[in-house]
Amino acid sequence: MPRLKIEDLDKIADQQRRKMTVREGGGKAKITVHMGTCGIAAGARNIMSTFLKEIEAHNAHDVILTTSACAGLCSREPMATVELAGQAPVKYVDLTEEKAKKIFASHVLQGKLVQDYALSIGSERIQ
Amino acid sequence: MKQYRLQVMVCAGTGCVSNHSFELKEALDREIKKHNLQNETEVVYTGCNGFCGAGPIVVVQPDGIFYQLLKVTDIPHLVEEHLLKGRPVKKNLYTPPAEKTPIPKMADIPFFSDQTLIALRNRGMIDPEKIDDYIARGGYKALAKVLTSMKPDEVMSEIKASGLRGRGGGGFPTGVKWETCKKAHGDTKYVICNADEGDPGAFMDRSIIEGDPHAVIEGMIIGAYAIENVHQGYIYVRMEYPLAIKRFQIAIQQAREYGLLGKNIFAKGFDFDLDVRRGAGAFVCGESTALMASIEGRPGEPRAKYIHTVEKGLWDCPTCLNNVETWVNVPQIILKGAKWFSSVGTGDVSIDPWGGSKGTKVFSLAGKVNNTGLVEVPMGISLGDIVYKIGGGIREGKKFKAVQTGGPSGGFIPESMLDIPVDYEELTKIGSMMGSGGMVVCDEENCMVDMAKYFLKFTQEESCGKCIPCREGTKRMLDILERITIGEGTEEDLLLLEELSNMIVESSLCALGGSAPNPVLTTLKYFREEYEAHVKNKKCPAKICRQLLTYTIDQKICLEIGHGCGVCKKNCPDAAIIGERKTVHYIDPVKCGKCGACYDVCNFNAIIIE
Amino acid sequence: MEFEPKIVAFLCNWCTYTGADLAGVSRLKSPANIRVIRTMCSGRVDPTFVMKAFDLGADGVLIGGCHPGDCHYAEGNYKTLRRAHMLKKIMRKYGIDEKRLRLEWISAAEGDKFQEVTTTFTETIRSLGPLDWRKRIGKGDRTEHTVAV
Amino acid sequence: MVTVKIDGIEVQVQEDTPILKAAEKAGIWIPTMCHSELFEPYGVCRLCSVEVIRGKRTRIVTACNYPVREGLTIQTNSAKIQWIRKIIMELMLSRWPNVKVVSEMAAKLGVKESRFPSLERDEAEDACILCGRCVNVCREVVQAEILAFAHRGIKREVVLPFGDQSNKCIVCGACAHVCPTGHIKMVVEDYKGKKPEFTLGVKTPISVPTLQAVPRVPVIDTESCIYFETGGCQTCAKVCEPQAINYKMEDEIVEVEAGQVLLTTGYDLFDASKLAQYGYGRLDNVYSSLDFEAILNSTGPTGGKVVMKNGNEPRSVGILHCIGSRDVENHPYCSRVCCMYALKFAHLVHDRTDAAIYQFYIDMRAFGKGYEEFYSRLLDEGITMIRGKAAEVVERSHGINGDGSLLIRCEDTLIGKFREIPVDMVVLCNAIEPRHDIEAIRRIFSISKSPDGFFLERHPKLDPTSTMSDGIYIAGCAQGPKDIPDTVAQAGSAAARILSIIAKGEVDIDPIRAFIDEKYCAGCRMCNNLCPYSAIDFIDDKKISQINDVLCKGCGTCVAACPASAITGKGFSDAQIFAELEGLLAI
Repeated sequence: MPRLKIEDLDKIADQQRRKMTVREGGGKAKITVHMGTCGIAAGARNIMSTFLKEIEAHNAHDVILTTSACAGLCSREPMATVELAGQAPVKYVDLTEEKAKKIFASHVLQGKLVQDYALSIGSERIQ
Repeated sequence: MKQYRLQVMVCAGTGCVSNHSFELKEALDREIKKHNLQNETEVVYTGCNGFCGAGPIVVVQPDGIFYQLLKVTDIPHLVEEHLLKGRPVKKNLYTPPAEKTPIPKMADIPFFSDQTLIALRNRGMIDPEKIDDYIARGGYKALAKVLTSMKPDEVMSEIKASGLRGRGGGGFPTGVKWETCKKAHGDTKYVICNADEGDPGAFMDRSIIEGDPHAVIEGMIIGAYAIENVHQGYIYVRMEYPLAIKRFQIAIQQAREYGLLGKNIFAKGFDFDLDVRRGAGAFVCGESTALMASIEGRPGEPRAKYIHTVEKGLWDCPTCLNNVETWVNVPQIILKGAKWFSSVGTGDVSIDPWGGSKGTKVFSLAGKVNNTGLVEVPMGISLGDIVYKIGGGIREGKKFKAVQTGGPSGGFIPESMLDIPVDYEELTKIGSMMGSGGMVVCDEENCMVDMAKYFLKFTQEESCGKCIPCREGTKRMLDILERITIGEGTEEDLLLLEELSNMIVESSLCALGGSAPNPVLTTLKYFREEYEAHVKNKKCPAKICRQLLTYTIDQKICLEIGHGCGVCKKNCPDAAIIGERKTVHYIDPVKCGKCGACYDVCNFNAIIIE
Repeated sequence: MEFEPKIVAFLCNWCTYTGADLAGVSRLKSPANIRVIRTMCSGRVDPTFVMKAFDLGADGVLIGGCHPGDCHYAEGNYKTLRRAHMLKKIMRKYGIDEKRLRLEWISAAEGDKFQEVTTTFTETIRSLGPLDWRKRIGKGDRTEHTVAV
Repeated sequence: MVTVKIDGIEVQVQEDTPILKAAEKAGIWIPTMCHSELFEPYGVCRLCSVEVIRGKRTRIVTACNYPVREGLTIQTNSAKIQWIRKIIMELMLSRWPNVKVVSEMAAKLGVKESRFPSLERDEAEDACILCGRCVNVCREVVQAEILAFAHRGIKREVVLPFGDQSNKCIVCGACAHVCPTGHIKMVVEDYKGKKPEFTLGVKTPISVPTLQAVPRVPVIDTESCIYFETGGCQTCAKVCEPQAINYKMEDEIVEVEAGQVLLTTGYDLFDASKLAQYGYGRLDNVYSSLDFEAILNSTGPTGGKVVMKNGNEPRSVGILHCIGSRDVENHPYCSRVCCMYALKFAHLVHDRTDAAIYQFYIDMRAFGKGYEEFYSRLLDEGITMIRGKAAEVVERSHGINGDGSLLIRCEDTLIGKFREIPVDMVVLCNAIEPRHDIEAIRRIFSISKSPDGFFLERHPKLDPTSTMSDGIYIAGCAQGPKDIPDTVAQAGSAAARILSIIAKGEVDIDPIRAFIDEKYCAGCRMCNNLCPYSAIDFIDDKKISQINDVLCKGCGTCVAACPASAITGKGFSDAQIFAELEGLLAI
């Protein structure tokens, strides 16, 4: 291993950032793929891998990808919720790999909501 | 670089390891592969999470789902449900006592949410065996800052201004200590990290080392830089902490490979290296002079400190010794500034370094509380908050009696003083001390005489035996306590105990002896009536001191429910139980050896203890 | 008249000569056949001296020196030892029985040894008979040893 | 210098002086138990606790190691201090009630008995009170680090490595010396397998080897001195005011150029243990003459008292003559001095004790002036003289296990009877024998030994002090056994001989030199290597060899070797020798 220079500290931190973002729970955006039995049957797994590939491709360290159970709207699966920091979550439905890519490029990275695929803004709260 | 969707953080602190967390990881890896999740899930070891009572602990990120008390058999279900399907497994979540719904997220559990993390900021976040993880969390940035933009004096004044005080127990202002060491004559100086944590029930140092060893190393490098003429440091770890020693050795190796230890650190012309020294586990070796003697290879015995170790310490060279927790605070103070640090805590340290307690303190919470484990709280928080909020109150809804702080050198604090803030001076004032941070909670079922005897027995056994007051005095104190607990104590004994305690405090060679009577003195002060009950009435109100109890048989239950079954008679080793089968049994109080066997075997709860 | 051998003894000044003196002081009787010549060191004994002595009518020659390692002149006696070997060869060539030359180490403290050596040597020579080397050379009889052997 | 106030008395002392010393200066007594001037203060007994007042702060510190600073006020005997000391003494009394130093100190501090019953009570009068003095002296002074504390707390004890006698222990006895209770004791045993030269008591490493020596300077025995074992101690250097102690001083070889040497190397005493029948080295109370001299010496181990190993005065003493001398198996010669010193012994024993004295002699040789008279006087004193060499000395077998007394068996030749004489003590008159290294010395000076092994004089009658080597003289027992008057006479004579040559200012040398006749020298250089003194050099210019007259000793080796007969030995020329031969053989 080489001796570190001071600027190397930032490089290492950068490389490790994604991991840390996942652990620290911060991050710019959070994508939740709903993966109940219904979701998986409808192809949620593919959607999830697509998002994961996109994250890697864009080196998007501050995007958290997570899964959840069935969102209740089984007919519109596969579904995903995108939540930008400080904004209300947006639910997308009837996803395909292309749609997922588009959502990632537009909503996650640029902050522009993709109206066409969106179901609703906001989410239910459990008391 | 590979990106994972999920991070499964397996706690690898000693507590969880002894509860099979290594096996958990193996099972996790196996199951993840089975479900073909290995490309999106990473299983990581972390340092201690502090909530050791709930171990083994696994936290699933990014959501921070906190699993407790896991078994290997729980893993297949957990992987399938949570990792694959995204549904947290309820039965393994934490449920607060007296509630029914579990709290899935770690951050929502009061044990964690009420803590303020400075020393433990990386806990559960990094793999302690990976230096890159530490750097990713801002590690070694403070060192870079110090070496590029700060003069040693500036570092010193920053530490002084922060009001950081020794976390090992004494609470000596760290900045003042560093400055004295810097001013001491000598071309060779040393820094030492005291990781010889010996208080029974205290494990914060171990936890920090196991979870974040690089933070200690970084703190020590900064300290060495500030004090100047320091090129060698030692970390004194007790042999009972093999994992801590291993983590330190790995961390030192990694830091050396990165050039963060050794010659010419960051090409700034500063040399410093570290070595681990293992202690053989004598409690007294936590005392600075004894510790240094031990490093030098001599018997670990303290010496008079009229000439301080900062002037003549290791090999008679000026030596700056600080506790693990103290060192860990240093990088954070440098990074975030003295003001940020001193904004937490009590008092004002801008004029008098002893004027207040700043920052946070890690306590290991043990005893009769619901949540036992490691907690980091801001200075100034009340003892009550620690016991009730973080600790979750007393187990089984029993009544609080006292909290013992500061380990065997500390004292017992009664309920009336629960609103006392955690502050060096405040605790000392009431006869206890901050100590290294042990905190044992006693409930109504604890006999205070017995508790005092327990702690005194520990110090008496751990006394090095060098000076007469500690060697002879503590043994005589223990003799008296022994007499009291078996009902042979007299009222004169109490006075004698008090006198002897005070004399030991005044005349012992080192702080171990000087503080050994504290548990006795505080219980005598706050719980004197319990002592008097033992001495005058020959009764133990908490029903702990066996020799003071009387065993009788409830005749009604014995005859009517048990029909004089005679099990007790068969099991009595002293043949003290009289009575034929199917008749009432009696206990002969003269013969009764008070062993309690009858109580244990009686199926009808007919034995009454008073 | 019984044959009385004439024996020439070259004695080193420091050891044997003094030893002889000690023998005298100690009242140890030595045969009168011994005629002593003092040399500073046995190493001074030139082989010609020995041959000359035989030539002049001596029946035997005794060289007395210090014990090896004890030489007053460090190593003169070693030279003597070498020369004695050589001398014996020459004597054989000339037909003289080599028993007629005897080299002995006698220290200053060994008066008794001096007595013993001189006595036994005299007896040896007596048994060998007169040498009369000059006469024999005159007669052309140069082979005493062949007669003797 | 700083000023401190101790119990109201102001004293001026150096800064950092321990309070204990400052108090001493002020004439104030502070009790101590573990303290010793020998090593750094240990500070464990806490008896020297005092109150130190500095500004508003009052602290309790130990006086032995607390360094004073300007303006300190010290209370050494306040009520609080008295209270602490009393409880310390109570704690000690409860554990070691019968140790003298403890009970005495307790009495001094007004403690009669302890209020603390103790399970660890040790009734022994010489119990170890764990003061650590032995451990500290072993570590700091002796630097052998043999003794150490083991175990913790109340189980603490002083131990040897692995609880066993260590071969690293140099048996210096420092621990026993500092032990305040007598718990550590010295047992006299053979040390490292070496038999002590005089098994008569303890001798310190620093001593004046011979009391009559001039100058009377003490020396350090490097074999027993702690410093030379471990590098520690150095107490002598600390206490020697003129700083005369020099550890670096080594045996050195001093080269002195001298024209003349007087050898007075003395004698060795015959080792009587070779004669097992006399029991020397095996039986207690069998002494050599030199041992007995030491006993008689008023500065010796017994202070001049004639006592046995058990400290009792002997009831009878046997003095055995001719041990190793007049003995064909060992030394045939007579050691000359024994008869007279044996009589002296008898006289002194008679003088100092009531013991019966027996002399076992072959012949009484009272040959000197006044000696015979002394012998007669001794006979009058009632000394029993038994003519006959003692055959053996045995332990008396009767009595319970023998009482250590001895039995001398001999034949009394005057009455022709075998006798057994019971005695308590036997003195052997060992033979005087040549020094063990006499052979080496002899070779250095090219001189001889006589058959008895002593140096040989040039002439036994005419020149008993000089030797065969010019300028080398001998005197005293190096030449042969003799008593003091004879030695003095011989040494005086030798000194006179030496002085006569010095006074003359020049040395006559024998004109016996070799000379090379240049005419005949062929320059073969045979002689060059032959010369034991390298006195012959080849002269390149002349192509001949030349003899250096000063170096030449005249041995003539070269003369004999020169093939050209170019070398002449002056005084021993070929011509001279031939002439001698002719003269000798003429008849």
